[in-house]
Amino acid sequence: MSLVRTLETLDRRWIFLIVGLLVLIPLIWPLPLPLTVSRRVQGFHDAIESLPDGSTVLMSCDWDPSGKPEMQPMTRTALRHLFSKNCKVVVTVLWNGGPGIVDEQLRFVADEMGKKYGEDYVNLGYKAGNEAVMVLMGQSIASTFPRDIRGGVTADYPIMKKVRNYSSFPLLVSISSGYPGTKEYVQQVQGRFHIRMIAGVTAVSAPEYYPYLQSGQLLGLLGGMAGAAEYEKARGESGGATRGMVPQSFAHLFVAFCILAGNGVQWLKRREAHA
Amino acid sequence: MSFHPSSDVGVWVAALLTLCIFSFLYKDNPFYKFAEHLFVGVSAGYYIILNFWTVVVPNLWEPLVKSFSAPGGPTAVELGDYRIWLALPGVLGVLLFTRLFGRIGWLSRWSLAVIIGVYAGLKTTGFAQSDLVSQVQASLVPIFTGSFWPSFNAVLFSIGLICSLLFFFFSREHKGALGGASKVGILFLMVSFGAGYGYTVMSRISLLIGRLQFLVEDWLGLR
Amino acid sequence: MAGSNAVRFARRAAALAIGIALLAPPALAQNAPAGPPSDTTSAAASSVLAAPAPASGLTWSDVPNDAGRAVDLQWTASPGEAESPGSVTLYVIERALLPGGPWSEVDSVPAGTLGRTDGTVRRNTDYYYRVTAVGPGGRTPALSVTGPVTARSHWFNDTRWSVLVFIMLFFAFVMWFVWQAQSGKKPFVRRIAGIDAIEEAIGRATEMGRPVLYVPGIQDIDEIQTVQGLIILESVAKLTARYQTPITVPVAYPIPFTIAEEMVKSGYLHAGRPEAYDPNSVRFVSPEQFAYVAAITGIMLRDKPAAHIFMGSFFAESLLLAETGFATGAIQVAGTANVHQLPFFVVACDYTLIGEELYAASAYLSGEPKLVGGLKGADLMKILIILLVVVGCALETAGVHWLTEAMRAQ
Amino acid sequence: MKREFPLLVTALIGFFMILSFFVPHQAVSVPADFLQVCAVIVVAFGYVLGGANALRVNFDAIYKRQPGWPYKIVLVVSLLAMVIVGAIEGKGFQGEGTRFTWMYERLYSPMSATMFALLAFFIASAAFRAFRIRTLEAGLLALAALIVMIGRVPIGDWLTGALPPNLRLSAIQEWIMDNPQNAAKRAILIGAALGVMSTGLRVILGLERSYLSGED
Repeated sequence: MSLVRTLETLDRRWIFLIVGLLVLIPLIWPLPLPLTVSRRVQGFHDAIESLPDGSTVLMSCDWDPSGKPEMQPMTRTALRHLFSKNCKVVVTVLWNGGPGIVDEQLRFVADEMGKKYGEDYVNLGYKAGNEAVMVLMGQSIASTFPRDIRGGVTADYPIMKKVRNYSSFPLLVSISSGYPGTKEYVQQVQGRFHIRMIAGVTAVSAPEYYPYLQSGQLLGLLGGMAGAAEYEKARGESGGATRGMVPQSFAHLFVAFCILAGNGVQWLKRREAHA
Repeated sequence: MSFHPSSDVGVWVAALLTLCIFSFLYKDNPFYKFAEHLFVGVSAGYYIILNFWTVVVPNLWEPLVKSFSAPGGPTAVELGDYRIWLALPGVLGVLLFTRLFGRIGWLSRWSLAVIIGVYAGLKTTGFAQSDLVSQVQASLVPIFTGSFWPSFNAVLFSIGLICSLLFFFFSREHKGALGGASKVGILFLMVSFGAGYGYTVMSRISLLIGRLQFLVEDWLGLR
Repeated sequence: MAGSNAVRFARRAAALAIGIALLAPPALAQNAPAGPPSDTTSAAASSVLAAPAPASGLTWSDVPNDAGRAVDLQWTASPGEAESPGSVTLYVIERALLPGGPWSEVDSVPAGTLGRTDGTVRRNTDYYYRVTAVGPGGRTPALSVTGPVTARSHWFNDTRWSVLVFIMLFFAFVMWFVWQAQSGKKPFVRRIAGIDAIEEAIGRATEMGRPVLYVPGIQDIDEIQTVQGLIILESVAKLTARYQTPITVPVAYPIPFTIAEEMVKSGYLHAGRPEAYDPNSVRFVSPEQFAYVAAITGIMLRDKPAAHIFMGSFFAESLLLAETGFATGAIQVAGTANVHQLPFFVVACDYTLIGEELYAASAYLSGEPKLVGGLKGADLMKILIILLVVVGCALETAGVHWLTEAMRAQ
Repeated sequence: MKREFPLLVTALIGFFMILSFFVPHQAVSVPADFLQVCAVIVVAFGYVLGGANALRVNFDAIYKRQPGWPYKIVLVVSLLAMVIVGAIEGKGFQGEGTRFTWMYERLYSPMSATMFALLAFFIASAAFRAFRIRTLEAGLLALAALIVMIGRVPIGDWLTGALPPNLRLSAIQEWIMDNPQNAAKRAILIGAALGVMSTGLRVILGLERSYLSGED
């Protein structure tokens, strides 16, 4: 059976095995690779860095466990960055599956940096309604989120004393992996309440937001795990995203090889058919 | 290279379910079907409880009940505090359940009418401002800015934008100049699809990295 | 236009402020420094530091384009800030209903900020404001009181002219074409190549005597692409009925399922062969993404249809469908407006309808006035946008910015 | 009456919401705010209905012993377990260490993540088996995909380390993203915006009947 025949009818489970190994091995034996911080990631970093210390920021974490590998590193690094400038963070979650895993990140970083719930950060949890919730928050956040994720009354928390609506925030950080998320915040909030905005998104949705970067609606963007790793490097940290970049690199090389090999096989087959 | 698997039964449950779903790669099997149906059941139950405790109670039930004892009584309505008026969305919400019983299912149209009306309005103005006007406004850029590269990029950007728009033009046959422009437009579109493909590969691979990181680090404790 | 009347406002308000200052009784200026309670040790230190010099020149302007609930306040820094830095740590904005009335603190800003928006005012009520400079040496209220300050509600947000013009223009175009389509004179819509590809795929399936698989997308009826997918299904069903080729239509949601059945039935009716309609050609599968995909790939591998047509809204499952379909060697035609899924269809299918082409195909095939109207209206808008871009870029290159500024929407 | 009146209500609400974008006056902004509060509550009821519907459909399937009904029992039992535990926990159901959070962290979260991780494998096999470069367009797509895929990960710069910085793969990839890709994406955004606006217009003119079809 000619090589072309075997390659063409290759059982795809061999490819699955190779992908699995290519990701597994670098996880066990990590290999440092050079990272360069791109312009859009620097824009994200500088937008937070330029905040006056101690200001209160709105961070909407609209993602759920299906986006965890890309979203968790971004959320943690951004929280560390804000807490290091002892900014106060108000968190909202507009994704059904998100509140639990977002609260986990908040507790993890807050315990690590000794931040107090209700004073330095508050998690207002989930609200249904997508765009409607975003516009309602423009009127009043406490009446849109009467209770926080722990069931307490939102207005009673000290951090909420000076927070009324978007005008109380110098910056909106949108960490999102789809609908509702960054696009809806640009449409319903950034343009309408003219608040400065940056975003951390999954790689699959990143190309969608480049027109917003060029028009200045977004001041910075983290795209996928690579964006998260560059942001960790810009902050001088090395978290989950940086560790993930090695297997990411190998897997990308393999997929590129598959594209070329697949077409090589077809080209050989056509040549064999003519010969 | 130490190997000390986790002692938390929860991690074991999560790891076994992860392997059940990965077993679909070999072939569709009872383990996968079990995990898939468990997932659909758990997420459906989770959605019910989440929306009940975080929206129906704090945004409808509590303000409604509190409005009777609050100063000014249930009719003292003002922005952000709608008191007795909240009964309206409450009724509309309950009407949705008539869809479960075929005959009176048409009553749910009133609830759908409100949702479709509100979101049609919000999306129309949201898309009009940020995806139409702001995008066109941001495309008005000086073509020749002195230095070579920015001017080249500006010219390329304008040509790409105009030709891609012409590709989606359906009022005239794509012949002659219009045909040429739409051919150029499809090339720009293909570059953007290629970029989309590359970024999608990154997203999917990182999902796998996340799961294997969980299995290797949290479950098996390989360090 | 908006800028000029704000300036007029500010000038008139400033004149008023000075007027009040002359009348205000001098007693206001020396109220006791009610600084933060300091314990004995710092009391000695604070007596050394002089009380900060007062801020002055407080002017206000009603925030435009709102429902009269916010007022902008501006003031000039207390001279203390420049002469002895650190003597002023923050400015406290105080508000009262009467010029000398009980003062309540509205907001406090760190030294160096010279403006603040008070968003807690009630509309059409008169307020009086003063800024108090606060420092280690105590508090010194401003010498003058500004007021009466009243916030008005506005009927039109004049920074959104451009959005209004675009929406009105587009709606006018669409309604004009819908009216034209309804009154019999059908506006011209070009036949896109995708429709020929669909017919060719069905023709090939007929030659090989194999069924056609039609997938109308994974979303419910509230997604416009599902509606378009079902419209195209009707035309496909007409062809398969005429060529007597079996068709299989797996559907994910109940409502699209009932519509798909009606579409296929009317297809066979149009072809004059209502009796040949096979009731289980349209099958309800499940809304769960991966279960739906597993069912479809099962049909692909078992029934081996020769033509796969995917028309509608698809997400991550587009990859699985296109790959399995490709491996069976069937001719595949796809169409979706979900841009992030187009790359996978483009590389794996024989022909792909890109984004709005799906819209154009359903408008062309159905001739439905509201669809044709929407399409033609969008075409006219695109011409307008291209002209705007050309003219705008030319103006910008010449350094003229009024068009860009006019279009800026807040 | 059953169809015309809801359509009229939808049209009025849609028009009113567009008006509220342009008119900040309280006579328009307060009712618009109230309509959004209604939308939030009704959408939440929609999700509760979705869960209840899943329960009913699967009870039906079990009762009629449809194929694969034992798995449907797993679905129904897990759904009821989640609802009962959540109901008992009360308002603090998402607090740290509650049984509901345990089920979320140990059942929902891993399965939701793994379900999509499968795609990583399929994307590789699709790249090998179903990525045909037959035309100029597909070739351009492949070229852009390869540059972006390799340029976006550190190994891209490692491979092209010898070149000057702005010729390295990551710089080329960034140029592609900021320029040609951006122009085409903006055209797609504009096209999509016009599509959504024409749907909005149909709702306001009462021509959008899709949600009424199905039951009479």
